[in-house]
Amino acid sequence: MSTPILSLREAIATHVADGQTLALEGFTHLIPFAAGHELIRQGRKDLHLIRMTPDLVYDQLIGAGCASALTFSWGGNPGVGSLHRLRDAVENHWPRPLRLTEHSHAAMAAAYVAGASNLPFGMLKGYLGTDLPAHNPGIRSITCPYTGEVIATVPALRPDVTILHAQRADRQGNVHIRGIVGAMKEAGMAATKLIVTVEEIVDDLEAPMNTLVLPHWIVSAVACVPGGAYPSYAQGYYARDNAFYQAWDDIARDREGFTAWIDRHVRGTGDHAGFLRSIRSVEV
Amino acid sequence: MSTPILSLREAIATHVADGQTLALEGFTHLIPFAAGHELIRQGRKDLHLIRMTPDLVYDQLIGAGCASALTFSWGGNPGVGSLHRLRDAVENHWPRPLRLTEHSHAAMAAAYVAGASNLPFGMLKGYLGTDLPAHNPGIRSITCPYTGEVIATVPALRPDVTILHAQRADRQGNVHIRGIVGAMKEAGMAATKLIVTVEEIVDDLEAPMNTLVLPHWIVSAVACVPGGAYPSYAQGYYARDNAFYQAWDDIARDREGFTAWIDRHVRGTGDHAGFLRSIRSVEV
Amino acid sequence: MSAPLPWTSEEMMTVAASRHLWNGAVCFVGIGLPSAAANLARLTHAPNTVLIYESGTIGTKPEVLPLSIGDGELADTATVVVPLPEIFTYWLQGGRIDVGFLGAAQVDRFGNLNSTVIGPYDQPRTRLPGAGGAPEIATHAKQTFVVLKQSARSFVPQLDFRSSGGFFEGNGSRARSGSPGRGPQVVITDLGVMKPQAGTEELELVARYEHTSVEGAVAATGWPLQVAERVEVLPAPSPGELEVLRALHARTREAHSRPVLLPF
Amino acid sequence: MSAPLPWTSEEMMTVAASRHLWNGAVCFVGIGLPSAAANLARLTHAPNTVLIYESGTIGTKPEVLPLSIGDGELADTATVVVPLPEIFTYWLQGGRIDVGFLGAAQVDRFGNLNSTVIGPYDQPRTRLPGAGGAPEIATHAKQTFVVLKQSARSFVPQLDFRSSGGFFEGNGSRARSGSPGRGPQVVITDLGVMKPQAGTEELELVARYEHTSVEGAVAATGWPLQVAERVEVLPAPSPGELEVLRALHARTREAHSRPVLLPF
Repeated sequence: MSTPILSLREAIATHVADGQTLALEGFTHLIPFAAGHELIRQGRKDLHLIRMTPDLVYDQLIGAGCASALTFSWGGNPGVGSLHRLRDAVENHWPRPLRLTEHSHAAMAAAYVAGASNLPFGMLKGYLGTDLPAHNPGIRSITCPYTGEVIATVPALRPDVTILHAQRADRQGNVHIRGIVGAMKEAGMAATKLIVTVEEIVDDLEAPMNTLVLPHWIVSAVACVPGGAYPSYAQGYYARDNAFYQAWDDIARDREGFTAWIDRHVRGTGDHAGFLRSIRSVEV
Repeated sequence: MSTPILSLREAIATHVADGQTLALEGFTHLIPFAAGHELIRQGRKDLHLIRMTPDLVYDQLIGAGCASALTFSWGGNPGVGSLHRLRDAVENHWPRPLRLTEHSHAAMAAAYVAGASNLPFGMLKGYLGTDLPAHNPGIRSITCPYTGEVIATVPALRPDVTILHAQRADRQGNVHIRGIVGAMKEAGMAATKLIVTVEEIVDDLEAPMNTLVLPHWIVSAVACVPGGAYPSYAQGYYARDNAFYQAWDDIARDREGFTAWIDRHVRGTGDHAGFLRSIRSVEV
Repeated sequence: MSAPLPWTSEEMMTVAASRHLWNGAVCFVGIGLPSAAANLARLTHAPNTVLIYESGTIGTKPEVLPLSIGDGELADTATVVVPLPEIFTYWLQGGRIDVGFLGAAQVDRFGNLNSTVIGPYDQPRTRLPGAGGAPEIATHAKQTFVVLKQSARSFVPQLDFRSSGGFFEGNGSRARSGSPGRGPQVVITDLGVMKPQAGTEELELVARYEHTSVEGAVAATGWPLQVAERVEVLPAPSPGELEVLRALHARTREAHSRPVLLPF
Repeated sequence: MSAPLPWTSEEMMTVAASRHLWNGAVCFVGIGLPSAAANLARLTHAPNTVLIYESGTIGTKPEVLPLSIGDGELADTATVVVPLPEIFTYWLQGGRIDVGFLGAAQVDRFGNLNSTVIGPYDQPRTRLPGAGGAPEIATHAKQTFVVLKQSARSFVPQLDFRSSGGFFEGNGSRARSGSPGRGPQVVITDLGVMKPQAGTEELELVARYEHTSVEGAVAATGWPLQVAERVEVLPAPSPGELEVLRALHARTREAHSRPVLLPF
């Protein structure tokens, strides 16, 4: 009658297996970095990663060798430039080849909505005059039965597991998300299992009416991980560490530097609190 | 750069013409009764009315002879029984024939979403094993280009005008809606013009983040009409007058009683404040 | 005639329906009898039942029964209030609903329902409210419970209009249609309880109440009603069930007769 | 060489782009130069410009430029924050956007854009971030403004990949595709301003800056650039424009270098 509240280690160990399709959503905001790091610590591999904007979290998972496929729509370091580990995987197949399924944002959103709605596909007036359909056989079309108009389609996204980070859960496991919500709800409801990490667990969510609350009975597990979105941010808790995003450009530029960073700060720490301590020791 | 704030009389006179398709939305909550009454006062006719639940507001418009067509999905007096004026129009063509386009709620919702999204149709796994498609030629189907599954379709709803009632607008015309929102936003965004009546106009909406705000630049006109949803309700302002809904069963049961009521309380009053005074005089 | 019963047949039916809901069930609730039964369950043996009304209120815990499907009480006591289109896409079609609780004007032997018209569609003798949310609730809820009063007028050999599908023509035709839900697993009336027979999927009387009879149920059915080999006799409403149900109805009556004060 | 200019060419380009936005325009903004130009317009001649970022922030009025498309500043100062899928359905595809403001790595003579790969898609020399929101912004915004630095590497005769459509192959092919928007009505670079020619829809140089030349623009274009009969010379950034833009950038630098304090 309520959602199990687990440690992040337990939640990942229990619910995420090698070879699964996995979505970590959160559009710039509330990116579940702690969960990404725990996947690296537990050595998950052959994951098919799904995310509109891979961001640093997937650059890390890809560089650490956890992924064999990526479905995405914009793969840069926002406001900074390239994701070097993603590029190295695509351009040089390091540390392993990465099969890409590439969409536009509008199409990814439609695919998540279709998944959440238990429809086999989503549709959009999209991809007109672009080369994307030539490189993604999943992009097809239907003809409107009223107007004859041809409309693009994308197959529904149904991740095995979606992981989200949110501000708060209550003790039953109801989750409140505030701020930029991206396609978090859709990705969460499209998945077979939904894991949510939160900044804190409270007695009363105090969510204003009509805001985004995920009821506990659609959440498979909650883990309390303060700072779990860092270096992304949690509206009302801490800001985006734009300086870290800029610094990542150098950290991830070459394989050795990246691997040393992951070994020291992720594989070399036991959990997210350890990661945060380790990162702070560098900054000081 | 801001939305005109008009009297309701001006707003209806300016934006609603005979023969148009017109949606007054609000699912039990925030039903724009004041606007419905003003349409009767101004003698609009041949309207194609669209509403998931016609409710008393369309019973009144239909009985008053304003409508020639109705698109809907559930036409009762909620918790009470029949809408007698709707029934009389369908069963006996009084005061004039009423062409019905009948859907399920899920399909109406999909049709509004399609309209708001500028898609020519909406789709749903719906109408399975029902007789509705046999009586509504608008219900068709498409075949999924991935699975071969046949999925029902409905043509998008694109009202000429949608009218909503909301709690608050600010002086620029931004509108905040709180509580049960039904398909209000979708109906509003599907329409060519959007008129919103509100309980009050305030300096600062104070809408919590992620709640339902319609920005002023999608609103054609705002009218301040306190009590504009009565006998429906406005969360935080006044409750649904369930006793009135029960009393309506008798008022609307026969043509003469209904017409006398409309003549006295709607046609015989100059505006909504007058209507409310007139209704109160009966109750006392 | 025996002495008057200490409960009404509507109370018996509501209690019987409520007993079918298990604790933690996610229940999509229609207005009227289904709403009373679902809330009775929540206030008695199934406190963690999740009630969803099509108005967009999820996990609502009303103190009084709503008159409409969208009373403010439902929003005030909900875990979350979402837009109506989302209820039908992410929640219902998304396969999140365990039980859809439906009423109707007519039911046939395969649990198909009519709430649209009596008589021909284009020239109806009686125009009923229509299908509302029912067609897709009937399709997508993992199972449905149907509650209505039983009579030859409501239990008909041939529906005037099929507003929502039960087992279609029986014998697996529902499953072959691609409907994800398992259909009407129980029909609860004032005379007894019917369930689909394995195979044919035709409704079969499986239980009656202390004050009703198999013969009465058969006589109030417009087709030759199948009767199970062993017809269970359901226990009368317990004092606790009756007390909670009556208190709920009393609170509801009081609330619905309270005059509405407009703040101006 | 003449004396150094009192502004940078990036400042000139940003100011020139910002001048194209009119007061009240509803503008879908990309990150980087488009965001700087749109906010400069809002802080100068077009205070009622409505800025929409694809992260779901509508009517946002950031004090500092966001580094990412979803910085908290955008949510804090927005009229409303909506789910991302809604941005692309009700707002963009719904036809609510007057101007889409786009950047790219490559543009061709018909204003088609590449932000996906340099080299073949399956064996790219350079894997770029990808299309993001651009394909549908390019389709549905009533018009688009394109801003990028001009060079023979970015202004190419043949795109390596078409990420989003401008005028396709020109001569009305865009309109025939069913794209609702009117396409790239202006391309603003550090060397000048190009607009589509009537009929052919090929980009034509229509303006330069005081410090740039027609010859320079032609030389920095990988195809024989069409030049209008009369090439306008755009005024230099006004002191007011420069002051507002520099203050915006200074606030932004200060904010982005502020250390983040985690509350534990």
